[in-house]
Amino acid sequence: MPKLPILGDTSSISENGLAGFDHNFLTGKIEDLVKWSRTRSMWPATFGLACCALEMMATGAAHYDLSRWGMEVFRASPRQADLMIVAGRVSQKMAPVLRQVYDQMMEPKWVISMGVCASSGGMFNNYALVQGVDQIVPVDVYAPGCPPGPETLMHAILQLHEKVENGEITRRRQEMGAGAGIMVEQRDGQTASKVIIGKRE
Amino acid sequence: MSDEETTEGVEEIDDPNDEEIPSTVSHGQNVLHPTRENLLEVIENLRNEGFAVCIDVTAVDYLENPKRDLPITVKPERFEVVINLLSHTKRERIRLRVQVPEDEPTLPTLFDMYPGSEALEREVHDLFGIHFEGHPDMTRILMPEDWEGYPLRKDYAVGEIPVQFKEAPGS
Amino acid sequence: MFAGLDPLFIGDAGTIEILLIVIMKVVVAFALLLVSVMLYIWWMRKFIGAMQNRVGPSRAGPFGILQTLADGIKLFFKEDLIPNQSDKLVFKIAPFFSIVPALLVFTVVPVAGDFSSSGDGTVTWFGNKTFVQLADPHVGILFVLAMSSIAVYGIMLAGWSSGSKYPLLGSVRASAQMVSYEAALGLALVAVLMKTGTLSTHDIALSQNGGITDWGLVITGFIPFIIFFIATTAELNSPPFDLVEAEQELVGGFHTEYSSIRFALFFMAEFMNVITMSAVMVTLFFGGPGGYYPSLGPAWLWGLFWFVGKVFIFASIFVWMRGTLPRPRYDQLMDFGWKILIPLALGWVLLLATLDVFKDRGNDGGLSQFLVLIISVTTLTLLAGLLMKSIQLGKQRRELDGEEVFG
Amino acid sequence: MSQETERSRPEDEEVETAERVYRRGEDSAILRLSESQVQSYNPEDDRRMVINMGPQHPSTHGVLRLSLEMEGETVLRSKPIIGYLHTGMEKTGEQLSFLQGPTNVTRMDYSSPLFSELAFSLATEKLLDIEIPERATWIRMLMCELNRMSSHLLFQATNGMDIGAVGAMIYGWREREEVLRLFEKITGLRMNHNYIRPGGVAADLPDGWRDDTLQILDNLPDRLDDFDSLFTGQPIWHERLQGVGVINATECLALGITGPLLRSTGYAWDLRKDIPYLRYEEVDFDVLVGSYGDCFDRFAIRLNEIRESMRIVRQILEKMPEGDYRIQDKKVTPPPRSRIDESMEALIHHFKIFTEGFKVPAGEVYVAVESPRGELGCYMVSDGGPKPYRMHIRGPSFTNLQVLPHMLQDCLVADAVAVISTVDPIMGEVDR
Repeated sequence: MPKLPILGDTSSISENGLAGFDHNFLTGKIEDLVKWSRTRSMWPATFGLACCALEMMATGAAHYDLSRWGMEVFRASPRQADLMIVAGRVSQKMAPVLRQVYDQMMEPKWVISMGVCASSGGMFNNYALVQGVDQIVPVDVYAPGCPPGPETLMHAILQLHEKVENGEITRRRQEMGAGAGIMVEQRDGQTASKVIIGKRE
Repeated sequence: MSDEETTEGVEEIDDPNDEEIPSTVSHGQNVLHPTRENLLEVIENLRNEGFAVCIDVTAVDYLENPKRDLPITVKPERFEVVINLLSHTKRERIRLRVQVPEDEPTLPTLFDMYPGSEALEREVHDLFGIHFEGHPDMTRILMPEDWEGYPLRKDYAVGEIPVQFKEAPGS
Repeated sequence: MFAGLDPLFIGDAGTIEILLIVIMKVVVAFALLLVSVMLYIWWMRKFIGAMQNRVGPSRAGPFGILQTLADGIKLFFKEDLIPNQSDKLVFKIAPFFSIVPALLVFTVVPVAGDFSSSGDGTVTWFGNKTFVQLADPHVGILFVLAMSSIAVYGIMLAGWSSGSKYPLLGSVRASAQMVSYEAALGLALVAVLMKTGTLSTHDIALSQNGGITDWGLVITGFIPFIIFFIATTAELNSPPFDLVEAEQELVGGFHTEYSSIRFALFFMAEFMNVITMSAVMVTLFFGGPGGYYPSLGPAWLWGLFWFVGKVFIFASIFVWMRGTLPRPRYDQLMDFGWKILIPLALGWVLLLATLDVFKDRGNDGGLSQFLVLIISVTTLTLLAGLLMKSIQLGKQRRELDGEEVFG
Repeated sequence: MSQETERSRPEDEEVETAERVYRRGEDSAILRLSESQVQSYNPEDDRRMVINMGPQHPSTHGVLRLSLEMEGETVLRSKPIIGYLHTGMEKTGEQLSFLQGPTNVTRMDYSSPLFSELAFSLATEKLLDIEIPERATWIRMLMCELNRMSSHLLFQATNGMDIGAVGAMIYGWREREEVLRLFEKITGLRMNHNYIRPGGVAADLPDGWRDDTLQILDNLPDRLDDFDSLFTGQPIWHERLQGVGVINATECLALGITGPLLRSTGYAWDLRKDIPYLRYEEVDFDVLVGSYGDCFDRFAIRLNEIRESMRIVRQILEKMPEGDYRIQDKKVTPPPRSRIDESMEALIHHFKIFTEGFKVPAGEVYVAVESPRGELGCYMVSDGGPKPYRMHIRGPSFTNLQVLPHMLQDCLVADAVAVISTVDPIMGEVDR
């Protein structure tokens, strides 16, 4: 590809797609626009699991009103959703489903782990629950609480907005190694589990 | 069927039962201790007496607690299936505790009398590994199908993982 | 030479001017429609928010007015996906089947012009007299019907080509629902056409410029408008008749598998259709741009004002229904369409025709004149009675069936 | 809605009904296939197809999964698949002391958490054989009735949304929020309160609770009337709910169904009235029953039960006695905060109770309360230690879910949504 005066070296675009863009005046402004649009219109998937789902819905309701950020469009189809709010405890049986739904979502996608059960298993440290959803999907923001009140969830969402505004628009999330990077080997209940900290395989 | 007939029927069937089946009273509720063999018969009688609803079927694993209060005639086994019946007409509950041995954890199903016990029995099967003979769909209900072991048994570990207090990666 | 291509142009006009005017109209109509869709979606979300004691979008731009823009940009930059199991070509084409008709319908709607009681609905630009509408074919209304039928294909093909079960159900629902309501829509239209005696949208709007008593709403006797309104709602898949999407039942209906810009096209087409069909409704029943014209400023501007105002009210009514009404079941929807709307529309057309004949013969004043009226009205009443009875019977039969099922 | 009607008796031919409800063979309402078989099941008749509804579907109330065998849009057989929220709470309950127990059980039925706590506490108290103070009892009743209101309001919200009326969703939540606000003031949390504990309640009612409660009671009737005008008289609503998902009393009894589902068939059974616990015999209220057993009856019963609960709460406000909010039994109750600063013994006592817990005499007990969804029972076995040897909660939703295949047979997908919605399962309680 020829070298264009404004875009800079574009030879890597053919190889890497948009991710190959150098950052310059033009692309920089487009980036700002895209980031702005992503923070203003982040459609969550309806992924309610347990107690937290009620608080998630309460956040969307009249008193707290997620629609201010254009987020009242809860999409039932994962294809159209940008944000997965894992609201509640994830059981071993649900884990594959959760991963499947995450895979069905289109890039760019973000995950908020809402509540302690989703973040770390919470008080249910037992055979049935996945001890932290970050073992399955990369998590961007962890919202603490059991369940987190609507204010906490809103705070988490605003944190995510900030993250999106400061991040890059083109890189795929998985390659960036998001999530806390804690892996726990799945247990059968009989033996002690092995905990791996660090890079996901 | 009028009221009087029902009450008469109850008394007739009740009397022989009290002799045969060891019964106790626990915190204001009647508890019967039938054996596996006469369970269905007892329940059939109870049902005719007006215990029309099977409220609950659950089990207890007495692996670590063999000394529990049971009538002398009842031989304690590892498992105990607890069946709660409710009579709307008498506004009364009755509980049945059936001893189920470890080496042969089977029990006849209540499905034919109380179809509502279907899910409850499946749950007991899933979590305790007690097989209900004659149940139409004796599969796991709560755990994934390929799960090994029966979680609520006492020899099944809780599956705790130690709490991590470590540095986050990359920092 | 261009005058030959476009029958709109009245009087002599230079080639360049005509070219300019046509291009200008196309660009303005296109941009106007897109901007109004953008604003409409924003207004919808704000209005629903207000109905539900919420604020509604408020962060994107002042009062959140750029909300739709943000949605659009986001969707544009989202990853696109064509499912493996899908029929790839059809899957790609389907959204365009949906959005192009939505855009095209707007070409025949008279948007502005001097529609006062003395006006003839034209404006003079560059010394040319022309209509403020992109085209005025003689078959204008049929064009609207044709386009709204083509839009069905978009939805049907989208659902079918997705290669997935929920969208398939959605597309089956879509085709049945739209075909049924198309009939009611057309029959309700006939009443207007009969009264105005023309198919051209401009002439229809112009024939209503005498004030409220001349509006299609009044001269056709309200019923066709009600039928048209309900049928339009169903045709648009607007709630409460949004069975095609029915988020609670079919997840997303026909567009479940769509993401990114393709989904945005469906999204846009849906709301564009609401606007264009509101505009059609205004043209047919509410006098188009007609209204009170003070002698202040150019007259066509007042026409635009009235037109936009009326369309806005209709579009808001659609939002209102969206926020309030529960969704009927699929079979109930079909029952309603076939057993109530279509017979009603048909009967009403017959009644109107009878009255017209009665009026035409008004001069002879003889007995035969009243005879026609009485016989027709009695026949219609009888037919209506029979119909109601049959509906009732059908319902009873279903209840009996139900008993067998539920015991 | 009539008031309490004459109670019909279970019929003789119950066995036959039972067989009809849950036939075993091919023609049963249930798709008798295991989960993996359902996954790959392809009906031979190519007019049929199997659709998976859930576990991630907007109208399955969380993570219920239904496999529906359909011909067109008509459901032929179905199979509810549960367990996607199995949390192992009964196992965890064996690790927690009796004092910590309510923390665990409150997370089961997350839309009416106080009832699980109540059942657990009542069971523990029965094992301990203690009598809690009057005021504590009345506080429990107050909280439970308020919770019943919030739970039914939640039902109105989700039900409205499932039928397609998005407005109802927001209105329901708006009203519920008022109740939650009071809960937050009293218990410190909006949900999962851990407020009702063995021996009483966690804290006394705060200042001004009476005014706050009265404010809710004053505001709510108008809002409920809004629900009435929005739904109860609306033709589309009638069409969607009336005659859908019909079930009769015999089938209910056979399947062990309780709560509003049972009452909708005209069978007036309410534990508060029939086997009273707490002080329900001292308050005046009506048990609401339906007459058709369809979705509309269930909707109407729940809506009007909110009104009944408000009636009860008003009586509770009048009758609320003064006194202690928890039992002053050194064995069960930790010493008050002020005593800890003064006395070493109190500190040790406090430490002991919260680390070791208190010992509960050996025995086993079953206690049931009427939760908004039906009979919520707690079966508890103690071996004399500080932790329950076995703790089992009988969740009403779990049993109620069994009715789904039967109700769904031969109805349309849209009806399926309405039926699931009016059965109102809370998956946390189903899977535990």
